Parts: sequence; structure tokens; C-alpha cells
Amino acid sequence: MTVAARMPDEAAHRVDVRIQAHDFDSAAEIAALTAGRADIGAVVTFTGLCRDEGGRLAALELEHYPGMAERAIRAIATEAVARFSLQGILAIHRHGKIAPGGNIVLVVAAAPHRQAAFDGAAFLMDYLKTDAPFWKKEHLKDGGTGEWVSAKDADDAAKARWTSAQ
Amino acid sequence: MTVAARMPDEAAHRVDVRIQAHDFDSAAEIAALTAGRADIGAVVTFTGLCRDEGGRLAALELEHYPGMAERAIRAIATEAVARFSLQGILAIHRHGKIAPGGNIVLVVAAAPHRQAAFDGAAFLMDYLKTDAPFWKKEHLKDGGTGEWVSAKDADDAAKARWTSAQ
Amino acid sequence: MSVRLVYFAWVRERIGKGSEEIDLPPEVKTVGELIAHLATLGEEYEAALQVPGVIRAALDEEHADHDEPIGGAREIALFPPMTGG
Amino acid sequence: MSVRLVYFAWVRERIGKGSEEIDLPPEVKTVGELIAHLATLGEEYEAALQVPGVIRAALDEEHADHDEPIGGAREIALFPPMTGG
Repeated sequence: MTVAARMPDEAAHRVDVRIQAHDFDSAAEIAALTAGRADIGAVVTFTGLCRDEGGRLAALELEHYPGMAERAIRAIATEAVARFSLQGILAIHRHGKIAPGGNIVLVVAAAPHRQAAFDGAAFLMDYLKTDAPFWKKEHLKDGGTGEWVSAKDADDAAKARWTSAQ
Repeated sequence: MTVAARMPDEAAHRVDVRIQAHDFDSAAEIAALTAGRADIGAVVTFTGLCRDEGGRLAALELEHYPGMAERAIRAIATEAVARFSLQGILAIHRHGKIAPGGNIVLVVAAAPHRQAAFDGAAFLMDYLKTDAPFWKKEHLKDGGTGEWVSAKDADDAAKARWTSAQ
Repeated sequence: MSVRLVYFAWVRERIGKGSEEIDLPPEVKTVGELIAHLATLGEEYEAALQVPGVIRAALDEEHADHDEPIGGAREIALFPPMTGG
Repeated sequence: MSVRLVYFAWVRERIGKGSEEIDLPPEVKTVGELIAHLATLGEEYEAALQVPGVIRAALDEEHADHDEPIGGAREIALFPPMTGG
């Protein structure tokens, strides 16, 4: 098989994962995922933002395990593509200090129909929450350094629904 | 209660519905919904696009019932806000002729946490599919006018899950 | 009583117009009875309304079942199942 | 056998470093045994690893349960439950 012959198929099931400190542009990412294609019927995006927790937080600081972070998210994204027959998926996760209102994570899932796109994005987020090596530490408005954010049982439960539904 | 005192509460549960022929800019809409706020943790967007159906279609033409279209979608959006405690919801539905790859519909749901944002956007799309007065007609690449798109049983089933799950 | 009827999609195409004013006969009380009445008005109406079960209706821009009384509605819409989104 | 240990979040803070090379004692065969061994190395390790059940591990960047054999892993990571997204 020539490279040229492989191209369309690879493009049709694109998995794009990026771990970065800088911000992302949701619109540009959606456009890049759908550009030049007329077979995509549904695009679902999830954007996770930093909340100020009622005015208490000055920032969240996201620590990560560089090599593993990309590897873990890529594995989840690749499974999402196979499981929901996605036409493309993108995940961008930021690290470093992020102020309230700032972007933390972006997921974009494309599919011919809406259910697959919704499921693909939700599946990736549920697994990312519990399996991607990132940790959040609170920086408080009063100048102090707060606690490390605790993992939530609700996140484990959200992930579990994808195995019980099988 | 003064108008000034009512404003923050109204802004905190924004319902924005637009029926229009011209295209929309997803990024600008997300930005408008989240601007100046630090209490939103999750934004889910759904974009519905025109597929070319394997190269068969030149365009879809969307007919609508003007007054009722906005009224019906606003009712669904308002229920979504109440049901999932959304911080804001936006729905834009285009009408007229739309070429493959073009945008048809945009839904944006904002909430403190991701499950509510996912559910709010999916709920609005499921009801919009079956209850909003829009009809799609196919225009074929070979120059002919094709069929009116048929309603799908799958869409009725998708809507039904929101009542059976109660 | 005179009401405004509005038609959409293939109901509109088959009837051949998007709207019209008609006088409701006194025996027409419900949406279903209106559809049955219209189907007697000519070939084009018959073609549009031949399978009444698939016809959806709205009274003054609100969805209405076939057994719903027309009451004082000013605008009655008839159309196929919706396919938006 | 010498392996590279990497620590994250409060595990890193309590131990007081982000990484180190250690020689694995021959009796340490699993992730759980490694955690138990490290906890004997001083107060800071004890503070970091006092509740072994909450510590997550990765062998060469792949998630690993506590009963998993370390095998030939070159890099072993220990960290709290993840809170990304």
C-alpha cells in the first residue's frame, strides 16, 4: 500500500492529542478537524474551565507526568474512535497555572450522527478524569497555597458506566 | 426587587435562541456565553453539519415555521436549564439552503460540572430533532430535487429516554 | 369561523400553497376533523392528507394532537414529522 | 537493579523530590512491595506513603496495580489519584 493510498483512511479517523501549557482556540480546532470534509454530521466539543469556587481561588496549578499524560490520553482517544466509529477526535490538556475562567481541557469528537459524537466526547472525558496523570493544586485568593484537589467517587462512577453498559 | 438586583440572576441562567439564515461562529458564541464568568466549569457544544451522503447531495434546504420554530426551541431550552441546572444555554438553527460541510445547528450548554453540560446539550438536541418545526429537502448533485428527508424512529427513541429515565 | 391555515414541506407542496383562510364548518371541532374535512376539498388536499396519521398539527404555534379541540385558534398549521437539527 | 523513581503531586511534595535513582533490594518484586520498602526509608517517605491503598503507580508510563511485578521496568512512578480534566 502506498502512502498516498493510506492517507484518506488515516485522515478519516484522526486522533490528535496535545499536552501544552498555552491556551487553545476551540473554533480553530473544530475547523481543523472538519476542514475539507463533507461526511461529518455531528461535532461535540467539551471544554473544561477553571472555576473560582465562589471567589476562593486565585488559580489552579496543574501538574502532569509528561510522557505518560500524552500516552494515556492517546490510548483512551484511540479506543473512543474504535468504539463509537468516530471520524476524528482531538484532546488538548493544559498544564501549569490557570486562572478562573481559563481553559483546562478541550475534547472534540466528530461522527456521522450525533449520538456517537456525544458518547465519544463523554467517554474520553470520563476516562481522562480518572486515568490521565494530571493533578490539580489550589492557589487561594488570600495568597496561600491551598490543598491538592481530591479525586471524586463520582468520577469513578462515571467511568464505570461505560463497562456496565457493554 | 430592582432591575439591577435581578440582572445577575438572569445572566446566570441565560437562554439564547436564534433562528437565522446566516452562518454562526461557534467560538464567538462560546466566548459570549462564558465571558466575565468564573463559575462555569464545563461547556459542551453540539454542531450539526450538512453531510453530502456519499457525494449524492448538492445541498439541503431547510424550511421552517418561523414563529413556532423559535418558540418551540426556547421552550425546550428553558426546560433544559431547569432540569440540569445549567448556567446558560444557546441554540442557533439555520434555515435556507446549506451546502455539504456547512453548519445547520449549534447548541452550547454551560454548567458547573460536565455531566449537566453533556446532558443539557443532548436533551436539547433530542427534543429539537422531533419537536422543532424544521423540514429538510435534498438537492441532488445531478441537478434534480430529491426527497424530503424522513423522520427517523431513532430520533423518537432518543427523545423517549429522557422520560423513561425520570 | 374563519381561520388561517399554514402548510409546510410536502404538505405545502402537495396542496400547492403555503397558507389560506378558510371558514370552518360548524361540525369541525378537532384537528382530526379538520384534516378529514380538508381531504374532501379536492385532489391536491387528498394527496397531501391521504395518511392522516403522519400529519402533525399546531394550534397558534403550539403542537396539538388530532383529538385536540380547535377552540379559538387563529392559526392552524399542518405539516409532516419534523426533521430539523 | 537500579530503577528511576518519579513522584507527583503530594507524593512528590512529601518525599521532597521529584525523582531519584534507587537500587531495588532483591526481595522487592511488586509495586506494593516497593511502596512498603520506600516507607521504611525515612519520615518523609513514611508521610507520603502512610496510606498505601491510595497510592497509584505506573511502570514505564503504564498504569500498574500494586500486585503487579516490577519486572524490567526502568521508570516507576508513584502518585495520588489523578484529578485532571
